[in-house]
Formats: sequence, C-alpha cells, structure tokens
Amino acid sequence: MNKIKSLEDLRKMKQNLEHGMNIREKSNEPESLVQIRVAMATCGIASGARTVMNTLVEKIEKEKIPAVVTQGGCMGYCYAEPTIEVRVPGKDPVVFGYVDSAKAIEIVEKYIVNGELLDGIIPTNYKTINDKN
Amino acid sequence: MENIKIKIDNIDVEVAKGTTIYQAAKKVGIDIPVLCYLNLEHLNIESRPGGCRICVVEVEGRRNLAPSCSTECTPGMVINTHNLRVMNARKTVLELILSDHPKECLTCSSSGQCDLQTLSQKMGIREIHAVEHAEMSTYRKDFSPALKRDMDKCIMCRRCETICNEVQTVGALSAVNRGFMAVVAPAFEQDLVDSPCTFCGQCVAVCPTGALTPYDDTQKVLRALADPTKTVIVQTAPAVRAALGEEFGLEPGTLVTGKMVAALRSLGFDKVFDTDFAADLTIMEEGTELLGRISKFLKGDKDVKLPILTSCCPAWVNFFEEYYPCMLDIPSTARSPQQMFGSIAKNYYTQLMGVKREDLVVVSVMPCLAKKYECQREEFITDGNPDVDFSISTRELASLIKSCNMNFDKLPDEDFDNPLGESTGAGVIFGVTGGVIEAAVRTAYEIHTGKKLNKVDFTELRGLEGIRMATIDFDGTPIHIGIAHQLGNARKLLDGIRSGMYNFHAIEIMACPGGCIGGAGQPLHHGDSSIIKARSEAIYREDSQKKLRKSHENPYIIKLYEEFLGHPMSEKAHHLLHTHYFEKDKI
Amino acid sequence: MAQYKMHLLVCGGTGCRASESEQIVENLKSEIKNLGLENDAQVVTTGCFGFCEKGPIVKIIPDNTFYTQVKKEDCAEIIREHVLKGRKVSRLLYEDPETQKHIEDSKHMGFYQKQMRIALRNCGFIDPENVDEYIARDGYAALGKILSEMTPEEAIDILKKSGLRGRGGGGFPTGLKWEIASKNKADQKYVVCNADEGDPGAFMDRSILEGDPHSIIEAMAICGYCIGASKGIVYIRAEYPLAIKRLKVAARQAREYGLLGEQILGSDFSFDIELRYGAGAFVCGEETALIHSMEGLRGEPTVKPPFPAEKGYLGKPTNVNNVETFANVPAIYLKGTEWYSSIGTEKSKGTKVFALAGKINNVGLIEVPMGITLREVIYEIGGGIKDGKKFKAVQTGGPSGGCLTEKHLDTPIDFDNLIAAGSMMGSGGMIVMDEDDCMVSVAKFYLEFTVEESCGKCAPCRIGNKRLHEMLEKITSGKGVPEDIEYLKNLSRVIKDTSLCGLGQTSPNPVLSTIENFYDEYLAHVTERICPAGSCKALKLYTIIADKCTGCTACVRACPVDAITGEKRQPHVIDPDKCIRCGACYEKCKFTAIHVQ
Amino acid sequence: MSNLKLQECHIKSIHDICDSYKNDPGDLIKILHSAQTHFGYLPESVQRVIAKRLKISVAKVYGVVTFYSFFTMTPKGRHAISVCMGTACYVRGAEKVVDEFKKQLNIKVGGVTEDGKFSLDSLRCVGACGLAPVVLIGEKVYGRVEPGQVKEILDSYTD
Repeated sequence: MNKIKSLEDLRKMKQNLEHGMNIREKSNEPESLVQIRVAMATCGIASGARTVMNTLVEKIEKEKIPAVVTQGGCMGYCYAEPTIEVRVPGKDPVVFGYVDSAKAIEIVEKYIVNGELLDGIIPTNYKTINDKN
Repeated sequence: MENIKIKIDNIDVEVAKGTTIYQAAKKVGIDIPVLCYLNLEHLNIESRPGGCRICVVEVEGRRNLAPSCSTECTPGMVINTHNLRVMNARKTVLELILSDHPKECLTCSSSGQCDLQTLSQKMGIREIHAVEHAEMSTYRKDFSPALKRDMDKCIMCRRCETICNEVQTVGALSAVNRGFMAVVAPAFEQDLVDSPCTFCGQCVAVCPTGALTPYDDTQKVLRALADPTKTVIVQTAPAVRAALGEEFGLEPGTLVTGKMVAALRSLGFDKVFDTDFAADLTIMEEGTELLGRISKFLKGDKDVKLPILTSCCPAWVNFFEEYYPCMLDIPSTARSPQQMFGSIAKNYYTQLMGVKREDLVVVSVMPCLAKKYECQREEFITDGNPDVDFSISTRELASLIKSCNMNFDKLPDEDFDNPLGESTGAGVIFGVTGGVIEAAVRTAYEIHTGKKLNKVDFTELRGLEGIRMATIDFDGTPIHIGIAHQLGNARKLLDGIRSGMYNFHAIEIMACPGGCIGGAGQPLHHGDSSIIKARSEAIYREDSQKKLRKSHENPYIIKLYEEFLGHPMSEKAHHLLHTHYFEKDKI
Repeated sequence: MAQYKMHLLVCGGTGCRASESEQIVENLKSEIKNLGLENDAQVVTTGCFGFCEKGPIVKIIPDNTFYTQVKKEDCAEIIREHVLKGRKVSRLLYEDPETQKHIEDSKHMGFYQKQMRIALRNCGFIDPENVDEYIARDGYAALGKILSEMTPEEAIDILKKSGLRGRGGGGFPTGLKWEIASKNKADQKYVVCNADEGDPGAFMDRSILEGDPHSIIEAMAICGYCIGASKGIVYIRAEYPLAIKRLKVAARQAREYGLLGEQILGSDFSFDIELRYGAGAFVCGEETALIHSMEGLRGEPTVKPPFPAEKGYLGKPTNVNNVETFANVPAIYLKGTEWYSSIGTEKSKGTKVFALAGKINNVGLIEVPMGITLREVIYEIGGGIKDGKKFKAVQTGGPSGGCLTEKHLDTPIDFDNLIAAGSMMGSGGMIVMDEDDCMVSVAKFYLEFTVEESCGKCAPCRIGNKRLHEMLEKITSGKGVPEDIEYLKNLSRVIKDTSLCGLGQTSPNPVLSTIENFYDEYLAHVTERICPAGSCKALKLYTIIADKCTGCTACVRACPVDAITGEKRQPHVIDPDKCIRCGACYEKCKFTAIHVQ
Repeated sequence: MSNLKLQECHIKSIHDICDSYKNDPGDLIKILHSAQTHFGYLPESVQRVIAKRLKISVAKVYGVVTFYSFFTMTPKGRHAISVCMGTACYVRGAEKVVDEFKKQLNIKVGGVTEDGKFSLDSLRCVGACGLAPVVLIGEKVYGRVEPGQVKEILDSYTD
C-alpha cells in the first residue's frame, strides 16, 4: 500500500472508493432516491432482466443519478417481461414492460432525469410491487 | 510563594499554596483525626493513600466529603470539620472499620498504644451496628523471631507497605488480594521468615493497630530471673536510655540512664552492663579494620576492598545479604555490639566470674526488633547456647518495669556494673545515625596520625538527612565518608558506588530512621517525628557529658585487650568478635 | 472498488459469531460461487447491527432486507431465492411481536425507527477489517481536515461548542477535558482510550471496536493533535479477543497508509497507538486506576486532584476518554457543531448508545438521541416486555446506577435527568425488569458485584459495601427487621459521601433507588416477611389446604427434611420451622393442595 | 494454589517473554498475560522467575496477580466452563444454570473436578446478551442455556 501524503490524496482516494459503497449509502436513505426495481423471477431472467439490471446499475453510476436499483419477484406481467418499476420521490410508481438495454437507458435519461413520459407504461391498478410477493 | 485564604470552622486561615486542609487546620489548632495518614516530616517520610476516610471534612460546594489529608486548599474554600454530616460519616466509617476488627482490645498487645483504640475513644464509639451478621476478614497468623503478624487486625492503612517498599526498599510486603480480603502481606501470603524481610521492624513502628507487633520474650526473661541456678546479666543499648522515659510520661529526649539501671537491678538482674562498652570494643575492631584497609590502599594495594561498610545494624546485614550478595566481602567483619557483648560475656566474663556458659543468661535491651533475629543466628550459637539469650525491646522493658510495680520517676539514679558497664561517649553515639562513623573517626584519627584529637565533635557527620557525605582530614590524608539511614537510602548509596558515581573510604549504614533511636523497639512515635529529633539530641548530650569520649581510652577496653584478647584483630578477637556473611535468596 | 449490485452484510460481532455467523459467511460465499454470481453479489462481514436478540443477522443491500436468526443451512436458500430470483425468504424475516407480520426491511422495524446512529454509524455497515470501506465513508477526513486547516485551539473549540460529554459515565465535557490536557506543558503527553468496559450487561464499547475500529484510531489521533501528544494507548479488556484483533488489523492498515506514524498526511504531526490489556478489574474503568494498571501496578485509584490531565500515565499529562466518546469525535468534525448540538437536550447533546437487555423482546444495542423517553426505548425500540408480563423497573447505569419505574417512563433521558431520578447514565447498560423480579434481590445482585469488584483501598467501599450486601442477604432470607432499612439508607449515604473513587461513590445507588421507588417491597420483606415478586426462596411459605388434601402421603415421601406430618387419608400439615422451601411437595401433589405464598 | 516445578526450558520461556517486553516492570500485566497463556496459570515458581527478571519484588508480582480476576494460580480443567453472570444473564436465570453445573460437577465456582476434566468459573458479560443466559466452554458459546440442558452439554464432552 502507498502512503497517503496529503488531505488532497485522501479525498481523491475517497472518491475512487465510494463507488463500491454507494449502493450501501443509498440504501440508507431509500425514500429520497429514485428506486428502480427489476422483476427478477424466472420469467424475467429468461427474458433478459439480468442484462437490463446491469445496464441500469452502470448507467446511474456513470451519470451519478441519485437512484438505487433493486430486484423484485414476479410482478405478474409475464407477457411483458422484462418489467421494471420506477418510483420517483413524490410521484406514483410506474411500471415499464418489454424493457431491453436501450429502453432502460431511455427510461433513465428521459423519465428519471427529465421527467418526460414514455411509451411502454403498463397501466396498473396495483399499489406496490411488494403486494405481489 | 503564593498564599491562599480559606475558612475552617469559621476561622480565617491563610496558608501557602499546596497546603492540605489537614495541615491548614492544624495551623489553627484544629486536630482532624487521621488513621492512615503518616507524615514523618523530619525524616521526609510520607504515606498518604487516602484510604481510611476518617479525616473527611465538608467543603462547601463540593458534592461529597473531602479527605483533608490529601485535599489541597483552594482560594476561598469554606471548610467544616465537625458538622453533623461529617460527624455521622466519620463515625459510620469508623464503625465499619471496627466491624471488621477483632474485639479483643483487653488482651491485645497493642492495647493502650493503638491509634484505632484511641480514635474510638475520642469518637465515643459505644456500639457497632449490624455486627451480628458481619463477616470478618481473617488470615493466617505469622510468627517470626522478630515480629508477629495478625492481619485480622489490619485496617489497610498501607503504612507498612509504604515503609517496606518506598522507604526501606525491601519489598517483603505488598497489598495483595482485592476488595474485602485485601490485605498487606508477603508474596503468596507466606511467612515473613521465607520472605526477603530484614526484620528492621519499621512496619511495626508505624502500624496503627495490633496487626504488626514485636515478638515478645519478656516471659522467658522473667523465668530466667526467677531461676536460682542462673546468673542473669543485662546489656542496654545506647538508644534505650534516650527513649525509655517516654513510656513513663517523660518528655521525649529525657535521658533516664540512671533510673533505667536502677530499674533493671530492681528487676533482679545480677549485673547491669552496657552495650556501650561493646560499642567501644566494636570501634577498636572495626576502626582497626578500616585503618588496615586504608593503609593498604594508600600503599597501592589494588585488591583491598573499599569502602568499608559498618556492620552493627542487623537489619542492614540482612539487607545486603539479600540484595547485594556480590558485595559480601565489603562490610566490616566486626560483629555488632550486641553480639560482641554476648561473646565477651560468655567467653571472658564467665571465666572472670567462674560461672559455666550454660548458667549465664545474657539479656539485651534493644531499641530494635532485628536484634531478636540476630541473636538467634546460627553463627552466634555455641553448642546450642546463644551468646545473647534473649533480646527485649525498649517497650518490653517498660512494660516489665510497670508490671513489677515500680514508680519509674521516683527511682534513684544508679551506675552500671563493671567491668562491662564502663563506656565512652563514642559508644553512646552509636545510637544515632552518623554516630558509629564519628566514633570510629575519633579513634582511627588518633591511631593513624599518632596525634591527639582536640575537637571530638564532627558535626559534619550529624543530622537527619537520609544520605550525608563528608571528608575528614586525617592530617593530610582526606578520608571520604558516606552515611545513610533507612535502607532505601542505603540502596541509593550502594548503587551509586557500584556505578562509580561515589568514592568513599568508609560508609555507615543504619536501617532505621535516625539510627537506633528510631528503632522499632522504641516507644511508638505515633507519627510525630520530632520525638526522634529529641532523642538524637539527648544522645549527643550524653556524649558531651562523658569524661571519656574516645573508645580506645576506655580503661576496661584496654584491660580486656591486655588480659584476654591481645590486640585488635588478633586471632582470638577474630574468632570471638568477627563474623562472616551469607548469601540469601528470598526475593 | 468493484461494483456489486448486491451486498450481503453479515454481522460479525461477538454475539452473532457465537451463533456461527462465520460459517454463514462461508456458506453464502460458496453458494454465490456455485451459482456464478461472484460479480453481482458481495458478502461483507460487518460489525454489530445491534439487534442481538435475533442474531445472527444477514442484511441484504440495496433493499434493506433484514434476515434474523439465520442458520448456516439457510444460506443456500437466501442466495437462490433472494439474490438470484429476487424473492425474499419470508420465514427469515423479522416478525413484529405485536402484529405477527413479517417486516421486509429494516427501515420499517420498530427497533430501528427511533434510532439515530452516530457512534455506531459504521457498525453493521462497513467491513471493519477493510480500511478502504472506512475511507469511502469519509474516514480520516476529519483528521485530514484538522491537520491541514486548524490549530489545536481551533479544533478544541469546535469540540467544546459541540457540547459532547464523556460517555463513560461521568458526563464531563470532552472539549474542556482536552483543553485542560492541552494547556499542561510537558515533553510527553498521552491519549488513552478506555476500553475496559466492565459494566455487566453493557457491551457498546466492544461493539464499536469490533465494528468500526478506525473511528477510534482517527479520534485518538485528533485528540493527540489537539492536546500535543504523540502516543496513544488503548486499554482494552483481555476478554475481548475479537475487538483486540480488529483494532490490531486497523492499526496496521492505518500505519500502511501513513494515517498513523510519522508526519501524518504530510503534516508535522506524528502519532501512533499501542494496546494494553486489562485483566478483569471493574475499578480500572476509573481513570486513575486505569493509569496505574497501565503502569503494571494494582489498579487502585488515587485521590484526585491531581487529575490525569496534570499527572497521568508515567506522571505525564494524560487525556482519558472512553470508546463511545471517541467514536463521536470524527462525526462532529465532519458534520459540524451545529448539526451535532441540534441533537439531544439542552445540556446533553448528541446520542447515547444503550445495551438493552433483560425482560424485553428486542435485546440489543441501540443508539438514540438524548431526550428520548424510556417509554419509547422500551416499547417502541425494545418491543415491550417479554412474554406479555408487566413492566416493573428499568435499571440504568449498571452497578453505579439505579432503578427507574413506571413514573419515570416519560422522562427524557439525559445525563441530568437520570441523576435527578436517582440513577445515572453510566456507560449505558439498560436492564428491564418485570413483575417477577424482586427489587431487593436486584439491589443485592449489584452489591454482590461491587463487593467483588471493590479494590479494597478505602474503608467505606471495602467494608461498607460488604455490610450492605450482608444486610440485603439478611432481608432476602427473611431475617430482616424494619430498622434495617434505615441502616441501609444511612450506610449507603455515608459510603457515597466518603468513598475514594467513583466506584464507591455510586455503588449504593442500586440500594438507595430501590428503597426510594420500592419502599413497600422492602417493608413487605421485613414486616410481613413475604417477597411480593415471589422470588426470594426463603420467604416462600408452603402450607397445605386441608380441604384439598386427600392424605395420599405423596408429599410426605417427597419431603427431604420430614417437615410434613399427618395420618393417612387425613389432611397433612407442614411444619414451617422444618421446611426448607425446596418445593418438592408442591411438585408432587396431584390435588393442588399445596399453597405457596 | 498449586506450584509447578520449573524445568530449564520453562525458565527460558519466561525469560523470553520478559525480554520481549524489554524487562520493563511497566509491562508486568502484559507479561503475566503471556505467561498465563503459556502455562495455563501462574504458579508461584513462575511469578518468582518473572519478579527476578524484572527486578521487582515477588510480593508486588503476587499483589498484581491477586488483584486481577483474569489471573489464576490454579490450573483450569481441560474444558473450562464459564457461566456469564452479567446483568442480562442474571435476569434471565444464569444463577440457576450455575447451580446446576455445581450440582452436576460437584464443585464450587472456581473449582476443578478431581479428574481435571472441567473447571467452573463465572464471568462478567461476554456481550452476547441476546443469547442470555450464556455459557462458554473453552471457545464454544452456548446460548439460552436452561438448567435442564446442563447434563446434556456436559455429556457431549467425552474425552
């Protein structure tokens, strides 16, 4: 290990290290963050949910978006897998269907960052994803 | 020095910064009771654990009570030493201490001299509450030839621990265990004889209760006195006469030589002799040995062992046998005066009187507890018969006198018997620190220079400082002298010699504070060190009043050499008056 | 650091390790490997989550799923279901004791809702053996900031303004303590961390050292800079092997990064620490005793003044703070005094960690803002009294504290209020008692502890506490008389008033506070000779209900001391003088004819 | 108290321990820890060697050994049983557990069984209060112990 020689070095080091810890930091304050849940049941995984999740994690990390990506069970929209639920603080949760990597990036850039509405929203009458568990 | 104004029991007091509440109160005549606190200011000895909590006082604005012995005054302090809160606390704590203390005051050997007993009387303790379910902390009793330990009576004042470790650096005792069973004891709570204890007895001298007391041989002495087949003679050490009077209410420093002799004679001793005579004899042997070594040294003999160390003090002998086994050939080989007296009595006086050795009982009255151990050392016993049969302390003599219905104050002054009762001023000052070496110088000077010494008072060798150094001009030859009293100071001096820091020709060492006058067999000083100072002055007074003040002028000593010993360091003298030392390993 | 989508945090504190949490870590890791999820999920051994009652704990990030009482056999299921498929293993979720519903994530658990973690900020969050994780959470940033931007005086000033008070028991203002030590001139000074946690039932210091050792090292270095000391010593209980290990690992890492040692972070400041072990003496929590123990002596306290800040370790100015106090320090410098002093009450700022134990549902370690009420702690965080029993008292402050009752439930907890209520903050033990606990026996339990732990130096503590204990023994064995209560009260007050150190000055508190709050219970013991809680064996009275007794003689045969007599098929009687209250007859009787009072 | 007759190699290891702390009396407690780890207990003979090496009185060493409850002068059993008597464990019935161990082993707290298999001690808070009452045997922790389980636990130690 190299010695840390100044406060500046320490700060740089912290910046490099905090990526790995971000997920834990964010989980501390979930209410203030955008929460994205990827349905990760067998049907979801089969349709490529894992790739979508990876894309989302990388995207929000890269753009430094205050969001947290979690995985959930089957939401019951197996026909539309992969599905993701996005909860922006202060808004009702929204579920997107047929999400692939390109769609995922679009959701982040347009819906989460700019607040634009997008296609692919599944109209629902459920309250939260958890009730389906 | 900055001064501080405080108020104690509504009295305004101004004291120097650093003064404790206890000291400040004392200044205005308020005696706050203490139990564990010990301050021998003339000797620089202090033990202040703050453990007994008897000296607590109320300080306004403070949450709890303050121990006055260890709380320094701060500006504006308002102190109350005897309101209800303080009195109740003090009394309750004292009751607690008594609840863990045997209730056998009537038969306790410290009865009448016990600080705890005195305090209970002062505080008016008439009952101890809730004592019926109270467990007592009890320990195995320990009897050594010099002192007894009955730690059931220990109140954890820790004075003995301070003395043994910090003052004497002997390290035989330590606080052991924890909580209710905490006590001061040797390692593994073994007996003192198996510990590095030197039997200096200073722990006894400061014990406020009957936990540490001298081993008492007075019954054996009474039995010998009553035995018509025995000739019983007694020798009294120089320091005894300067302190015995205190036991009878006389002022400290009162010399009671004549009354003491009268009392001893009245007790039934066949002859009353003086250890001072043997002290003169010691000077002849030790002084000659010193001069022998110095002249060899001056002649360029590199193997000669210098400095020479005095060997009169038995606790000191025990100390170097334990801690300086590599230096066993440095001390003088001369026996102590007590043992020289015993040897002369049993080998010469028996001839003179025509009594058999086993029919002569030699009793010594000593200010010392280590003497009890010394007279039992194997090298001083011939065919099962010791040179000195019993050694009793000054306090024990006092209690013998009291028990034999004598009114000490009214006794006439009497003289010692001869031939072993005649002494010079040099023998007398053996009782005080620096005295032995001063006595040796008086004789060695005249022998070495062949000139008469006009000024016999070597004030540069006197005083109560722990370590003293002086150079005496032996007619052109400077003789460097070191003096230490208390074993911790002896250790400092010896370590200084070993490291090459000091260079001496002769060193005198005494184990007890102030020398023998501060011995553990003396009347208890109860923490007042001015008593020791007064005794020291008395010793020098006796010396100055003597007609003869140099040992070699003692006519009976001259006669002893002429008739019996030949000359100092003769073969006979060597056999009867010298000894050798043994390595001990009890650390 | 690698980017994992999921972190599995496993508690590696002593409590959970006792339930094989190390094996859980191994099993989780191997299952992750089996399923090829190494790049997705990371298993991290952390410090204590505090919820020891339901340990071992596995927490899944980012969804905060909180699995309790996980067994090593459960690991495969957690990975396969939760990590792989996103399905929570509901049987391992925490069940709310009142609603019996599973709670999915820790944010919704009553245990955590009222907590506020400052001293424990990293416990259960980072891997204590990985300095990088500490740095990623702004570790050593406070030290860096102080070294490069502040003078010692400025730094001390911040601490003074924050209002932080010592968490070891006394509550002395920490900034002021540092200031005194900084003003005493000496060639060498020392910073000492008191980690000799001896209060039975309190384990916050251990948890902090196990869960976040770097925060202590950082704070000690800050203190060293402020007071002008280059040496730090952690005095730690030898009975804490895990904490010792983690502290050693942390110190090594800090040295490798140059965060300990010469010229830290390029400044002129040099500082390093070493460890000293305690050896089982509660009194060594007292700072002068602690210092003597560090010097290789018996851990006996000495009269203060002189305070350690003037004359401490090896006679040099020494600043002693306990672990929890130090743990707060970096956070204060990072977030500022305004933030810190906005938490808590007027005179007690910040938070306090408590070890919640006893007859309570959620045993564990909690950190709450000062000013929270006992009711919130016991009923909301603690989940109420175990087995639906009635709350009787809560003991705070360990052997130095007192018992608080129903009437204190709504008192805001802070240093001063607890003292006013007859107890104290102490190091933060909080033991809840229910209706089955006899308060005389509780006082006796604490006194037994004090008697054993008294160093024996001063008379009131050495003998007085022994006498208090004997008197309580007398009362609980049915031999007490009413005057004994007055005796206890007077003796207790005198011990408090006259003892040398904090141990004796507070040891009678359990007696005084139980007499104050449960006088009737004492009275019942000494007048009617009954124990209302039914706990004192000697005060139970066994009698035979004549109407129910069939004279079957089963009890006669069961009685070991022949205390029961009677003709066959006639009602029997028990001789109370012979009866030793063993209860054998009660168990044997088929007709419930034995009555126990 | 039991003593141990020291062999040359024993004395050497004590000296090595003392030397590793530069024979500094200030490190006495650390040295005693190391020596106790080495010998399992601190017999008289070991204390004497330490005292001599550090040039302090053996009374002082003994005073320190008897002050701290962690140090023992009696060898422990092959399986050292420690019952936690912290407040949390006490409130949850640790006393009854201790009583049961005493009964089963027929020894007092602080004692060792005649065959040297078990020794019984109580200790203060291991910090596993969630598992109260807690018993430690060697390194193994038993949580939520009830008196009824004591025999079973003891029987599981067959050597």
